[in-house]
Amino acid sequence: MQLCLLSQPRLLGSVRALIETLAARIGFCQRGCGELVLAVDEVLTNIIRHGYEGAEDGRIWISFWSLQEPSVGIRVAIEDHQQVFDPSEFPERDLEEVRPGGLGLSLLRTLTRSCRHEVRPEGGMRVVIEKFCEDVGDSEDPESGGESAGTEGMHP
Amino acid sequence: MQLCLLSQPRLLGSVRALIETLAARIGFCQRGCGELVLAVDEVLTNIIRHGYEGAEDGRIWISFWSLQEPSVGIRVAIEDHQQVFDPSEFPERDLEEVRPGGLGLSLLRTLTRSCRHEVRPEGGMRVVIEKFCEDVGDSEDPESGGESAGTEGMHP
Amino acid sequence: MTPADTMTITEEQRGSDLVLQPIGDVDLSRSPQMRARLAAALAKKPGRIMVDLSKVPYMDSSGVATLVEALQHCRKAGCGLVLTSLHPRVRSIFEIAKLTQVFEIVDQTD
Amino acid sequence: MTPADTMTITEEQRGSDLVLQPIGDVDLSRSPQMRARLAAALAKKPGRIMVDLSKVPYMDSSGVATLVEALQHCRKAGCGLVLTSLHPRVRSIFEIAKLTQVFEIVDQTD
Ligand SMILES: Nc1ncnc2c1ncn2[C@@H]1O[C@H](COP(=O)(O)OP(=O)(O)O)[C@@H](O)[C@H]1O
Ligand SMILES: Nc1ncnc2c1ncn2[C@@H]1O[C@H](COP(=O)(O)OP(=O)(O)O)[C@@H](O)[C@H]1O
Repeated sequence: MQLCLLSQPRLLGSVRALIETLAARIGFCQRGCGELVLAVDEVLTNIIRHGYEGAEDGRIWISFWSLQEPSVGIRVAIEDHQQVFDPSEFPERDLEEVRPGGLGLSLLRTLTRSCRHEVRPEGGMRVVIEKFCEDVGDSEDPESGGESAGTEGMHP
Repeated sequence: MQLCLLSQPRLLGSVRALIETLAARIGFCQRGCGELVLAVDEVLTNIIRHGYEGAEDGRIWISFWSLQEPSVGIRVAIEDHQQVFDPSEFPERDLEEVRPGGLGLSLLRTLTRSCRHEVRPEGGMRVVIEKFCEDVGDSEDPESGGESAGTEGMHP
Repeated sequence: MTPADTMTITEEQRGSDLVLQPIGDVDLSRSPQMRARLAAALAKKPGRIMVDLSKVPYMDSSGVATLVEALQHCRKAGCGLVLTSLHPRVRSIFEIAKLTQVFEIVDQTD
Repeated sequence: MTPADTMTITEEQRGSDLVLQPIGDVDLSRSPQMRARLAAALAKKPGRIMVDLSKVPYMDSSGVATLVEALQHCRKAGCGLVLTSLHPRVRSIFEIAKLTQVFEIVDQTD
């Protein structure tokens, strides 16, 4: 499954609703769904604020793959054609320091099993996130309603 | 905004979640959101069942535009590359007749201001739906939570 | 992980009635399963089949078609079919399809 | 139709406290508005600003940053800032960001 959207903050809510449902279907518990939603939201927020610097006509592509190996999870790739930046210039935020901002990349790293920033050959950046159901360390019940069914082969 | 997905029934729930949130943001009341969601679902269900005949590797593209003219609403285009069919061969269902099936196209026509089936030059079909907030004839409160904000220029 | 597209449908005997309660949206990914469960329920020859829809926030025409088909089978078998506790969205699709008179629809399981 | 990205934030005076209640998700489309309302609230020089988050099911780092900034302004102005009734999802982002000790967080508005 792939979603293409413009760099508009007002579209974030719809993207979250889509990802929440996809994650629940794959088998993520409620907490896992929430963490995935937040991780992707943080990537999008950074692209809109820093990548496209608030311009509302930048394009963003989000692609989803369900994973069975090494366990059940999801891979999300978020692509843009903004200028390139190097996230290693922004190391782990010192969480003892109280200041607004600088939270997004830390959250992203904490909420995912892996997250990788790469330069797209065609220009722009690609952020690839992986998260697995078993990563979520709580015993909370999965969504009720039999929503925890598989979603193999979501990729278009 | 554009969504590309495979012809898999299990993805319908995520598409519904996306459309529901988009419609609420544009300003549809709860009932209008529900009607739009159902209309698009019926188009997708027909494409999956009849167009791709249950094959799960067919592609479907859904594009959204918010409308300001003649009033606030949404246009949704749903495209596939299935074989072509002529919906005029399936006229209004006789609703007095009780039989399973044959409901989808009637619902689609009832739930939208306009719905048009066209052949894509590149092969396959395109269904274009338009629905306006004011079409929904109830006085129900719009979604709470200030979700009824505009979503101009959603188109990628 | 549960297999893809599985929906929970609980079943409870109440006197001679059989109460089925599907949980979750009934769309194309779920209606085949509801169809199978309704057929299995009918095979048990209950007095009536009550379908409690209180946990079905959404249904599309594939779900409605499944219920229409079940109604036809029930009528042939002399078994009642009652739909209970419809969400407003689900009720409205029955209204549009002019099926509220065809089905016995009640507000609650008693 | 309300203008794009507008969120409802109710405001109520309780003694010397000012209670702000934002309604809906606080993300990049909403945090600028919350920021403006927090600044306006502080300008009224209340004893404390209570931010009732019971109607905020979701917040991202832009919302948290807005609250951190407000906390800094409040401290300078000698005004208290209290967050109440956090949803579990919202609480967990404060936990990950190690901000639960920094903010005064209480379960309910009293
Ligand atoms: N997509 C992006 N494009 C350009 N720069 C980025 C991007 N994402 C993050 N950055 C840079 O990394 C910094 C840290 O990001 P983050 O941790 O999310 O905090 P914040 O966005 O609040 O500054 C940003 O300030 C910005 O300079
Ligand atoms: N996307 C499609 N591709 C091919 N045929 C279609 C498509 N949509 C509808 N049809 C045809 O129109 C008929 C009526 O559709 P509908 O009213 O949705 O009822 P049902 O799907 O239950 O038969 C279908 O049986 C099918 O023959």
